[in-house]
Parts: sequence; structure tokens; C-alpha cells
Amino acid sequence: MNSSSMMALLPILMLSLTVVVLMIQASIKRDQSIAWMITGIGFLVSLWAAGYARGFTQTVTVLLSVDDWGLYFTTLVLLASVVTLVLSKDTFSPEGERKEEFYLLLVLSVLGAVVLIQSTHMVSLLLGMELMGVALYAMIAFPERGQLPLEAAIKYLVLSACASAMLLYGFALLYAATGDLSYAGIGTKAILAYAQNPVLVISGTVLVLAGICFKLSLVPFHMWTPDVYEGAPTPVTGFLATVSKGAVFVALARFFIEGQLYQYSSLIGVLSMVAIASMLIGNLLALKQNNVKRLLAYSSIAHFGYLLVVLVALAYQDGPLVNEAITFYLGAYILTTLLAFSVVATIAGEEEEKNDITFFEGLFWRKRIQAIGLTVAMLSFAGIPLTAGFMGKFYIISVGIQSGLWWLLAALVMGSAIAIYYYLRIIFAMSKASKISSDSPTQAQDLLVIVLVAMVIMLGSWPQPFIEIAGRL
Amino acid sequence: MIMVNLILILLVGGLLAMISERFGKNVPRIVALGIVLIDLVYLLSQLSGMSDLTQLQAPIPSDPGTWLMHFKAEWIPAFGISLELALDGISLLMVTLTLVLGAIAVSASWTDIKIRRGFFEANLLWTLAGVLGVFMALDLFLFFLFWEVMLIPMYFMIAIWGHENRGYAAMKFFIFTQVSGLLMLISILALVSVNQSATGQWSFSYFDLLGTPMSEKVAHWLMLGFFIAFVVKLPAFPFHTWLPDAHTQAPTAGSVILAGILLKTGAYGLIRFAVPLFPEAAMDFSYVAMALGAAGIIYGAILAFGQTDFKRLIAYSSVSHMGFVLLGVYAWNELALQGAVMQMVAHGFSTAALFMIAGALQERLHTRELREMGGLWQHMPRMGAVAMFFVLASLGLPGLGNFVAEFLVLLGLFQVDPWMTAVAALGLIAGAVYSLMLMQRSFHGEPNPKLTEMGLVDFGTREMITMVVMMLALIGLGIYPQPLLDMAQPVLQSLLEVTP
Amino acid sequence: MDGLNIPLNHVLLVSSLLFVIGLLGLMIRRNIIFILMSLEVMLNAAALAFVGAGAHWGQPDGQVVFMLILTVAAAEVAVGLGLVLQIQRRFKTLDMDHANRMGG
Amino acid sequence: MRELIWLIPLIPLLSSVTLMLSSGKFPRLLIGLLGVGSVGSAALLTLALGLDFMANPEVLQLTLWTWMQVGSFAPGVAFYFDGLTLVMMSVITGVGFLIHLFSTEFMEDDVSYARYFAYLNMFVAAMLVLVMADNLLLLYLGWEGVGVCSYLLVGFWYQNSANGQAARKAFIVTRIGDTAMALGLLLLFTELGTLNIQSMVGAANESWQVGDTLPLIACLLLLGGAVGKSAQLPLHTWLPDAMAGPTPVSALIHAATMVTAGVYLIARTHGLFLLAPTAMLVVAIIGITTSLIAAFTALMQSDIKRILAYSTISQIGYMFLALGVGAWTAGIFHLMTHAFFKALLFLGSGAIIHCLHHEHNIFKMGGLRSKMPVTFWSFMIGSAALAALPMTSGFFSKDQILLEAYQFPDIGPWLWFAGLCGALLTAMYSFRLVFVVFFGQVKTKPDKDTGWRMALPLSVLCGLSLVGGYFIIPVESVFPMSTGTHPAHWVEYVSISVPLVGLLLAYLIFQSGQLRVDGLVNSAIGKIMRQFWLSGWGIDWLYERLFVRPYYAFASLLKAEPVDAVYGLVVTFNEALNGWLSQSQTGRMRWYITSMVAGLVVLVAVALQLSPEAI
Repeated sequence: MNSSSMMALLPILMLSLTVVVLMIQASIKRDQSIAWMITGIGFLVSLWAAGYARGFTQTVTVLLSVDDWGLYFTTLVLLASVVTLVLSKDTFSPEGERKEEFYLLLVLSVLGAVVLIQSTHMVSLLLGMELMGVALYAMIAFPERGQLPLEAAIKYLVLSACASAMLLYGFALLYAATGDLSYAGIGTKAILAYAQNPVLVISGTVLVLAGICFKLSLVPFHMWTPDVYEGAPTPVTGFLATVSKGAVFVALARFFIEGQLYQYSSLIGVLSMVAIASMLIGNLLALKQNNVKRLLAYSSIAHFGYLLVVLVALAYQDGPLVNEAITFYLGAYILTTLLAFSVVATIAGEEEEKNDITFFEGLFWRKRIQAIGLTVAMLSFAGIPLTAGFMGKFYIISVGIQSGLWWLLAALVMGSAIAIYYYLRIIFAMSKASKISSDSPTQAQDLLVIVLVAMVIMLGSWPQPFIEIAGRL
Repeated sequence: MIMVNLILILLVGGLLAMISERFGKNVPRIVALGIVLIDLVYLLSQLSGMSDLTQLQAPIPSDPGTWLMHFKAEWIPAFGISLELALDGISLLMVTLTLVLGAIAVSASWTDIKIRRGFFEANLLWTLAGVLGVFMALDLFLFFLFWEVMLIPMYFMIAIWGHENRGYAAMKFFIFTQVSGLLMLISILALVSVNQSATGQWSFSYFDLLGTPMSEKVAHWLMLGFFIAFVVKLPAFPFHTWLPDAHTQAPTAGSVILAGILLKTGAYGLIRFAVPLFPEAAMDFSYVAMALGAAGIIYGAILAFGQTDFKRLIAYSSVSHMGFVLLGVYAWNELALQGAVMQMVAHGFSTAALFMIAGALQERLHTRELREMGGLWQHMPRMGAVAMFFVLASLGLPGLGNFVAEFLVLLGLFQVDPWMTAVAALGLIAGAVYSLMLMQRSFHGEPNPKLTEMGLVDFGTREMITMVVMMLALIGLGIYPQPLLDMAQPVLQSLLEVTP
Repeated sequence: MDGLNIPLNHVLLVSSLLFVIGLLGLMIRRNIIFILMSLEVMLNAAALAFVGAGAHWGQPDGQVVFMLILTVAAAEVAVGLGLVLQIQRRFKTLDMDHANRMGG
Repeated sequence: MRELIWLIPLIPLLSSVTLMLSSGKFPRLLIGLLGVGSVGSAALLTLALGLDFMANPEVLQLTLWTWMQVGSFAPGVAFYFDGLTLVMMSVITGVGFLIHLFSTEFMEDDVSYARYFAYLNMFVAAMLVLVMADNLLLLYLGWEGVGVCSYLLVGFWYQNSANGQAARKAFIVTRIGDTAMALGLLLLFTELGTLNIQSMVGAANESWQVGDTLPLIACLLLLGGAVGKSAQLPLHTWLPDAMAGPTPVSALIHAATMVTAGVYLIARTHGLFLLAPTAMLVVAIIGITTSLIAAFTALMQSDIKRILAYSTISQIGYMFLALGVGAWTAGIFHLMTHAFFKALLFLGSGAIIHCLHHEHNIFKMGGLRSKMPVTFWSFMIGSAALAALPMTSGFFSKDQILLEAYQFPDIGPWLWFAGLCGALLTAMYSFRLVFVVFFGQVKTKPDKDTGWRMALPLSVLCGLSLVGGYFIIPVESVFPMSTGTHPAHWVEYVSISVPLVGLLLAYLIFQSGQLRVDGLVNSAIGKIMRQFWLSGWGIDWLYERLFVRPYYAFASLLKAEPVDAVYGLVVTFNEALNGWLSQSQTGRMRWYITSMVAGLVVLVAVALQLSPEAI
């Protein structure tokens, strides 16, 4: 552990430090605004650290590899966390709750995510995933009253524990087959092992993938998504949809690439199936959904289906384009999702019935900024030009074309066709005239929406700089 | 830069119109009209500086230098995407048509729109901007961008200010065009990547992509992607079903823009992209396309006859008329192409006018149902006469623009396939049948007693001015179309040379 | 190293049995307590497999991972039990089929 | 001064436009002056032009501007002036002027006086363009223009939807013919590379042999247009209904000018028809059949205007016969004389209708001889000419046609014989009309007699109908000389005597009543035949079932948009899937786990399936 590796680990260390400080603060004087401050500062410092660490990219032990790609996502995750922080302040304040723990949990979860992003080894994967997950259960169940959060939390806990069990067992099988636990090691040794005992390797890998796919809520492991999205406090849902899923996908990508899984046609086949199923079923489920949070849950299923196309494409080409595609699409998706959830959090708050689409009617004439924000988010999800989502789709389609994945592209087209309908439904509802009156959002929320809208539009209408960044990773 | 300004003026103007609502309910429409006219004047003033338009030399498709105007600026170099706009005779025609009809559309919205006028006019102007972009963009990425983006304000126009069934109509319109657009996007990207694997560098520029070498099979598929996107917009049988709903439900101004301009983008796309980019494939495909066109002519005419909703009837008549455009494009000889271009312009005026009459009637009678009309001539002779004029125009009366267009199309088509021509010619008869039926049910026949005490007011000055403008345009096109033909001729000439 | 050495396959067989038992438990039991227990079983099945594999390869990694899994399982169950208390309080039941308001 | 020829159509056009823009604000006098004056001045110009042409008969070709130019397709807005044009122009402007004058009285108390004259002037202009055009496209413009004006004028009293019905029928039926003609134009241009009539005929004679298929097709297509406009079989059904319009309109459009456009077209393009003898044979047969059928029908009608309408159809049949047998000059000659006497008859009937407060049924009239002398005499003269009694204008033209028909190879005598039957019937129905309306006892009292604005045109036309036969029309340079020896004298005698027989029969049956036909008429077969003829040989009935009703049925069938139904199917399918999948989201954790496990098993199985080494 020399100093430079310390520097490389700076983001993680900073987050951990924040955790410690929060605990100490809680033991001295319980005050949520102070805690909020500390958390914010912690995030900002870690952001700076993430930037700083780029000078010291290296693999720290066998567990973590700190590279530009990872740091980019670290930055992204931290940004998302900041947004969550901003939202959560207003979300919980009306209720006179103890909130310090919430921030503690938030930081812990982010820490887990960062570890996950940088993990190159089954152990760090496990630690990161669980650290993130366990904190997340608590965050979901955090509200003191109401049944839905609790139900969501327990469902998420049980199901994801089951999924991690699968993942662990899969790794166990892989370990048994290869005798190695680092992705790279598995990658190199699996080929021999496959020759001797394909069943072990394949079923092992599939189990691992299943465990990961669960976190990404890909078909057929998607069923938890709507319930958890609906039940969880909206900021937490946003956090789950962006930080957790993003980090897990990065881990998947690393595992997939360094483990050279793209060599196995069978896995590619399985992944293609999962992708196609996710694109179609996710969109179909969202088609007539009236609860906006559930609708977003279903659409997220479809979106990670789209993203899988890129991984499948790896089997046919190893271009910079693939990495770029992942980088860009995830970035675009995270931004858009944050935008969507920040609007939903502002409009709907924590009352269950307010999540119904009818409550969004006439939003254009009530809260223009928020409405425009949601519109942009929906258009970006639907992949309309000038939004980040379009550039994302642009990447995925071009990758798909260059690898000739016509079936996946067909599914993508069908999926998007269905998707347009329900995204438009929301926009149409907002454009309706309605008499619902509601308290106007605070400056901060409007500002947040404006910033996010600007970023989404920016990413879609002038993506050149981002492409260059993504290209350099 | 001129072309960029043309678009910018409209975009900014939209914002102004929206803001201007603060200063009074009626300010936005004035602002909007002003903006469109300014844009038009600006365009014309720039043209006067240019070489004599009737003496245009044939632009070489692959050499932007030979075009009337050309503008190119880096945008996303990573993919060889640039802000590339160019203007040749046909684009110029279409741009002018767009602006003129834009002004007419504003006038159509004058009293029609009651709520949120600012936002309406803004959407109207933004749609126009998008359409201008479509007509001028020569970078396929940019083209696609405009192609998709212009739908959004249009969607709002239908969804917010439309009639009873607007939600359904707007949704249908958007989904049809979006899905077909997605197919086109895939085709574009595939074309680009084919070109990239050939030349080794990304480029979305029309000029680079022309004549991209590719296998016959690939060419067919990619051409199909473009073709579907364009014929959905055209619209051609059997992709037309979004149109009757959208036209019927849209506010008058919306229908005017839809029928007058938006449909033309499809035809323009066929002429500019679908055929030149894949000449052989398109030519192999031409018979299918022509069959679709002929089918559309007949089908649209018959369904138009079956309608009892004024706007719906006109909408189906557009299906029928645009069938001629499809025939003209795929007959792909000078006569037919000239006919297609003429049809785009003439149909723009005649149908826009008919939609305005429909809108005026709805404003006065609060219904589009023909069964509840009849004998309106007695109450509104001016409107009746105007309606008669445009009905005659749309049934192709010689001396008016539509006749020239349809005759040229048929003339060109006859040299390719006489039998197809015979089928298409049946459309002329069917056209007469439904047009006269429309006239009979609305303005002729026994006056409906219910209407007499409604105290109907005839067309006012504003409406008459708008109508007279379009009448003169159609008469001009009918008896001396030469300027238009000359403007389009060199372009078509050079396009014809692209194909084997 | 001497002492009894069990062939890997047997270990894997046992562990897989455990895993399946855990899964069945998850699928069959309604009471949240038992569900959590079945989860434990599954996690331990994985842990056992790790130990066996570690032994097979003569590496310590297996045992290390075993330790990790124990801690992880502990953490999961700790949170889980906390939730169980709340569920009992707010749903007045531990039967997960009844503590179920969302769907569709 | 010939260069001013373009003024002739322009003047009526301008006055029409002025009247339209006036939107009924002008005083009636001004309207009348504009309407009549414009046509009158056109007539004067034509007269001057005619005299000038007589002086030095040379054709004039005047191009105003190139209408459109695409590649080699460059039809001009250009006029061609020769003897034939002159004849047509004089008929149009001359008769047209008289009819306009007549109208000022006939329409005097109509609310939309201005609209009437606007349409009527527009018609004259379009008709003039039709006959003056030097290329078929411009001709087509006039052709459609007169069609539209006919539509507008037939449906002039639009409040009654029956009129609208008739007007639409007129336009659409002719449109069918026009479309055929348009196809003919396309074919001619594609084959010959020009639409200019003169050069086209020249090119045709170079590139085609007599009896080729292409000229045959082209001629048949043109013929389609001709039979449509000229109300010949099988497209004649619109003309009787077109009588719904004001009577002067029927006189001008549906007797004198527009309906003869088909004759003009064929005469104008005779160069083509000479290349296709079969087509000419078809023309002849169509003509004679139509004239017979129409004559029979006319004999049965009781509506005065329908009688005249059918007689018009029948007379145009004669013209077609003439064209078919190559008697071009005779055909055009008959066109002119027919214009005179048929306009006369129509105006006469118009006067009757005007004075008998819009009574149409001849059996409700009678004994008008003393009440309305002018009308009586015009009817006498008109019918005499129509029946082709010797020394009347009709006599000269029809006699010539019959004689030339006789000389037609092979079937000539038969055509001649049929023509004679036609002539017999013509005499019978025309004098039936006269006897029923003007003799016998008075049934309806006329409330007024004709004023001078009606009387003057009638008398002028009387004169023309009498002496018109002595005119020499300057078309010898246009048409090839009709060769052929003069037939045997008995032929001529028979042709002369037949109309007299017809007159006699009419007298015996309808006037003196010595010849009783009631038994024949009331016999079962007689009834049927009568009904059959009355309904115009049931052709309308047939078309109604063959075309109209099926089209309506088809339209109402398609109204539901079958295509859209397909898309609807897709939607319902997706919604079904959505519903079905939503079912799966039960919210039950155990079910979720089960599905996860099931999915896992499937995935593993698939993966193992897909990896060949595994099995």
C-alpha cells in the first residue's frame, strides 16, 4: 500500500471518512441539517477526489482497479448521489423524523457503489454489492409510517438476497472449475476448464449473470422492480434506478469483458434472449400503467435491455465504439432518470395516490418548469433527437448494425414503438386542461430541474465533447 | 448562413410569439404573421441577389459547389456529422411554399384558436422551422433530426387545440411517423457504416453518401427503410390511416400545415434521398411503388366518397392526390417528376384552402357533418363560390394547377406503363364524383332550415384575401406554370442522370 | 495435506442440494422468518461450495470467502429482522402473502 | 385584324369574371348589357373575321404563349383558324348572342341574374377556346370548361337537389368520356410526339398505315370523349336529365353548341380517323343506332323539353353517321342547320314554358296557335326543318347525309334505310309535338305573350332555319372532297318523300284522329314497348344497377377502413399482451421467486443446449 495507491483509492477513502464523521456528529449532536451539510461536503470532496485520482490510475491489489473508466462512473454516481441528497432534504423534512441515519446510509450505499464500480474480483464485487444493497434496504424502509415502503424493502431484501445467493453459488462453481476468483483469472483459466467441464463453467457463469441481471431487473428477474420503485421513497427510487443499477452494470461489463465471456456463443445466446425479452416485455408491461413510478420501473427494464445489445455486440467486434456506447448510454440514462425522478419527487411527493398519471394532468399550466422537465425526460427516454436519449440510441443502433445483430435491432424497434405510446401518454396528460391545484415547488427544485434539463439537452444536441471524453476512457 | 437565419428567425419568432401573449390575447397572431412574412421577405430579398432562377444550371448532385446555396459547419466530427444545409431549385420551391402556406396557416388560426394563443403560434412557427430544416438539410443526421423534431410541435398543436378526439389522433400521428422514422434511422446508420467501411471514415453528408457502393441485397433493404418512412408521411396506401384522423382532429391551421406542407416532406424525401441514394434498388422497386400509388388514388377517392365528415373527405382526397406524386416520382422521367413537383405545390394550395373552408364552416356551424349542411350557398355565396373554385381545382379542371400536375404525371407515366396510367386515370372520374358530392351536400341542395336562423356570416375581408391569394396561385400555376418548371428542371435533370 | 479428502463433486452435490432446499423454502414458506432462514441456507450452500472448492485447489481463498459470506449473511439478516419487527407492527402479520398491497 | 382573334373568347371571359366579382351588386340593366353585349361584340368580331376570311381564305395560326414546356412536350396557348373554325365560331357567337338576348327576358325575375350571365358568358368563352384551339390540350381545356359550365348551369337552381343530381350526372358521365379522351391524348403524344393537331395528323400519316392498330385505339379513345360530350350511345343518358337547367341554357349548350363538340372533335381530327376505317365504321354505327333509339324514345315522351332533348340526341346521331361515312362537310353542315332549328325549337318551348308558368307536359297544353302566334310559327318552321321537309335548312343537310350514306361501301344501303326510318320517326314526333301543343282546345291559359326580347331571336332563327340550307360553308379546304357518283334518282325521291309520309301519319294520328292506334298502344305488347321506349330503352335503369349502386355499396363497405382495422388488430394484440403480463405482477413474493427460479432454470438449460460441448 504505497502512497500512490492511496491516492488512487482517494474517492473511497473520502466516502469512508464522511461515514465516520457522520457517525461522530450523530454521537455529539443530532442535527439533520448539519448531517446534510457534512454529506454534501463529503460528496463534493469525493468528487474532487475522483478527479484527482485520475493521475494515479492503477490496479490496487487484485481486488480493485482504478482506471479512467471507473473514475468516470464514480463521478457520475457521485453526481447522482448529490441529486438524491438535494431531493431527499425536501422529501423527508415535513415529517419530524430522525434523518441523520438516512444520510449515513446514503453515503454507505454510495461507497458500496464506488467499490462495485472499481471491482475486478469476486470478493470486491460481493462486498460492494452487499454494502450498497444492505444500506439500500434500510433507505427504502426509512419512512416511519406507511406500509408500502416496508413491503418494498422486504421484497427487495429477500429477492436480492436470493439473487446474491445465486451469484455466490455461481462464483463457487466457477471457482471450483477454475480455481480463481479474479475476473481476469477466471477469463484466462475458464477456457481450459470449459474444455474439461463445460457444464460447470456454463452453469456457473449463468448463475452469476442471473444474480447480476436481477440487480439490473432484466427479464426474467424483473418482477421486483415495479413494487420496489413504487414503494420506496421517490428519491431513493431515483437513487436505486441510477446509482445502484449503473454501478452494477459497470461491474457486469467488467466481468463480461475481463472474463472474456463474449467468447462463449452459448452465453451470447442467453444474453440475447434476455435482452430481447427485456426490451419487449418491459415496454409491454409499461403500456397501460397508470402509476408513474411503476411506469418508470417498467421502462427501466426495457432500457437495460437496450444496453445489453452492446454487450452482445462485443462477441462480434471489439471496437472503442462499444466502450463509448456503454459510457454514453449509461450517462444519458442516468441523467434522464434523475430528471424524471426529481420531477416526480417534486410533484408527487410521498403520497401514494399522487403517483397516478391523472395527478399530472394540466401540469403544463400549473408548473411549467417541472412539466417541461418531465417532457424532456420522456422525450429523451423515447429517443427523440436533441435529447441525450437519442444519442444513446444512436450509439446502440450503430453498434448493433456494425455487429449485424438484426434480431436485437428488430426487438429494439418494436420496443421503442411501444414505448412511444406510454411516454406520450404522460406528455398528453400534462398538456390536458385540469383543475388540480397544488403547492408550487421550491426554488431549489426548479433550479435542479433546469440544470438537469440543460444537461440532457446539451448531451443530445452538442455531444462532441462528451464523445471525446468517452473516447479517451 | 442565409438558410440558418431562415430557421433561426422562425425559432426565435416562436419564443417571441409565446412571450407576446403577455401584452394581449391577440398580439401573438400578429407577431406570428409578422415573423413569417419577415422570413419570406428575407428569403426573397436574398434570392434577388442570386442568378436568374429561370436560367439555373443543373447542379451536380455530388458537388455542393454547383448548388444555389451551400452551408457547412462542424457539429459532431467524431461521427462526421455536420450542420450541412444546401438549396437547389426544388428545395427553394418547397421552402417558398412552406413560408407562404405558413402565413396562410397563421391567418387560418386568426379566430379559430381561443386558448393559449401564444403557445399555439409558437408551435406553428416551430413546425415551420422544422419543415424548412427538412427541406434544406443535406446531412442525413441533421435531416433525420429535423424530420423527427418537427413532429413535436405538430403533436402539441393537435393534442392541445384539436377537436373532440384529439388525443387518439395525435398519438396515432406521432407513433406512425416515429416508428417509420426509426426504420429510416437504422437505414441511415447502416448506409453510413457501409460507407465508413468502404472509405474508412464516418460521414453523414449526402454528398459523400451518394453512390456508396453496396451489394444489391443491402441496397434493397436500406432503400426500403427510407421508402417506408417517406410513404408513411406522404401518405401512401396502406400507410395512410393516420392521416384522416390527424387532419380531422387538428385545428384548421394544423390541418393546413399538415396537408399543405408536412405531406410534401415525404415526397421531397423520395425525390431527394430514397431514389438517388439507391438508384438501382429504387428502380427495381418502382413497380411496387407505382402500384401503391395507383391503389392509393383509387382507394382514397372511393373512401372520400364514403365520408360524411367535411374534413375527413378532404383528408382522403389528399391520399388520392398524393398517389399521383408517388406515381410521378417512381415513373422517374422528366415529365412525371415535373408533374410530381407541380402536384406538391398545387395540392398544397388547393387542399389548404379546402381545409380553411372546412374550418370556417366549423367555426360557424359547430359541425363538420355534411348531413347537417346543405344550401349554404344561399347564406354564404362568397364562400360557396370560393369552395366551388377549389373543388373544381381538386378535381383537376384544366387551367388550374392541379390539372397541369396530374396531366404531366400521367403523360410521364404513360411512357412507362400505359395500363397503370389507365388505372390512375380512373382516379380522375372518382375524383369528380366525390368532389361534386361534397359541393352538393354542403353548399348546394335544399337549405337546411336549422341553418337559416343561425345568422351565418359570409367570408370576411381577411378570409377573402387569403383565399384570393391561393386562387391566383392556382390559376397562375394552371395557365403559366413555366417558372416553376424551369426552377425544378435542372435539378430533376441532374437527378435523372444519377439513375441508370 | 493428509486427513480425509472428499472429492469435489460430492461437496458440490451436497451444496447444490442445500441450495435447492433453500430455494424450495423460499418458494414454499409464507412466514417471513422461515423465508429468512431459507436465505441463510442458500447462502451457506454457496459458502460450503467455496470451502470445498478451496480445499480442492489447496487455496485459502475458499475459507476467506466463507468468512465474508457469513458476515454478509449476518448483515442481511440483521436488517431483515429489523424489517420483520416493523412488518409485525404495521401489517399485523408475518405472512408475506398477506403483507402485499402492491401489484399489477 | 385577324391577329385580334384572341379578343373573341377574351371579351365574354372578362365580362363573366366581372359579373362574378360584382357578386350581384350591379343593376339588372348593366348585367344584361354586359352579358349580351360581350357575346354580341364577339359575334360582330366573328362576322368581320368571316368576311375577311371570305375575301382571302388562308388559315391563321396564332400562338399567344407556351402553356408549359417539359422536354419536347410544349403545348402552346395557341389558336388555329380555318373554315371549320369559322363555321363553329359563327354558330357559337351568333346563336349564342340570340340566346343571351332571349335569356334577358326569360330570366328577368330570377334572383341570381348576374350568376346566370356569368356562367353563360363563361360557357361561350370556353366553347370558343374549344373550337379555336390548335392543339388537343388546349382543346381539352375548352372541352372541360364547357363541361363545368354545363354542370353549373344545369344545376343553376341549386336549392332543388334533383337539379344537382342531374348536373352531377351530366358532368360525371361526360367525365368518363373525357378520361378516355385524355388517355387518347397521352397515347397520341407518346406515339407522335406532339399534340398540335395539324402536325400530329401529318406525323400520323407518316408513321402509320391505314388500318394499323394504334390509330384505331387512338381514334376509339377520342371517340370515347366525343360520345360523352355529344350524348351518343352508350354515354347519352345525361342529356335528357340535363333539361333541368333553364331552357335557354338547354338551347345554347344542349342543342346548339356543346353537344356538337364531339362532332367537331372528330371532324377536326378526321385525318386520324381516315387511318382507322374500323373506327369510322364504329362512328357510323353508333350514330345511326343512337338516332333510331332516341327517335323512338322521343315519340313517347310527354315532357316538351325531353322530346327536344331526345330529338337532339337523334340528330347528332345523324351527324355521327355522316362523319362515319366520311361525309364530313354534310356532317358539319347538319351541325350548323341543326344549331339553327333546334335552338329555335328550344327557345320556342322556352317561350311556352315561360308564358305557361313553367308547364312542361305537352298534354296539359293545346290550342296555343292563336294565343302565341310568334311561338307557333317558330315551332312550325323549326319542326319543318327538323323533319327535313323540302326547302327547309334541315332538308338540305339531312338529304346530303342520307345520299352519302347510301354510297358507303357494303352496308351503305342499310345505313341509308335506317336513316330513312329515323327521318320518318323524326317527322312523326316533331309534328306530334306541334299538333298536340298548338291545335286542339286550350288546356292551360298563357298569362302573357312573348316580349320583343324573346320574339326577336325567335324570328331571326326562323329565318335562319328556312334559308340556312342555302349557305355554303367554307370547309372545302379543310376536308377531302367527298368522291362518289350521284346515286340513282329513286333514292333521292324516297329520301324526300319519307318525311312527308311521317308528317301525314302524325296528322292522321294526333290531329284528325282518323288513324286509331289506341288498340295497338293499349295491347299488352304495346304497353310494354311503350314503357320500354318511354324509359329510353331502359338504359338508365341498367346503368343504375351496373355502376351506380355497386359503387355506393362499395364505398359504404370501405367506409369502415379495412386497412385501419389491421393496425387496430396490432394495438389490441399489444394490449392483450400487456394485460396478460400485468397479471403476472401479482405482488406475491413467493410467485416472484418462483418465476426467478423458473427463468434461471430455463436460462441454464438454454445455455447448456447452446454449448455443444456440454451435451
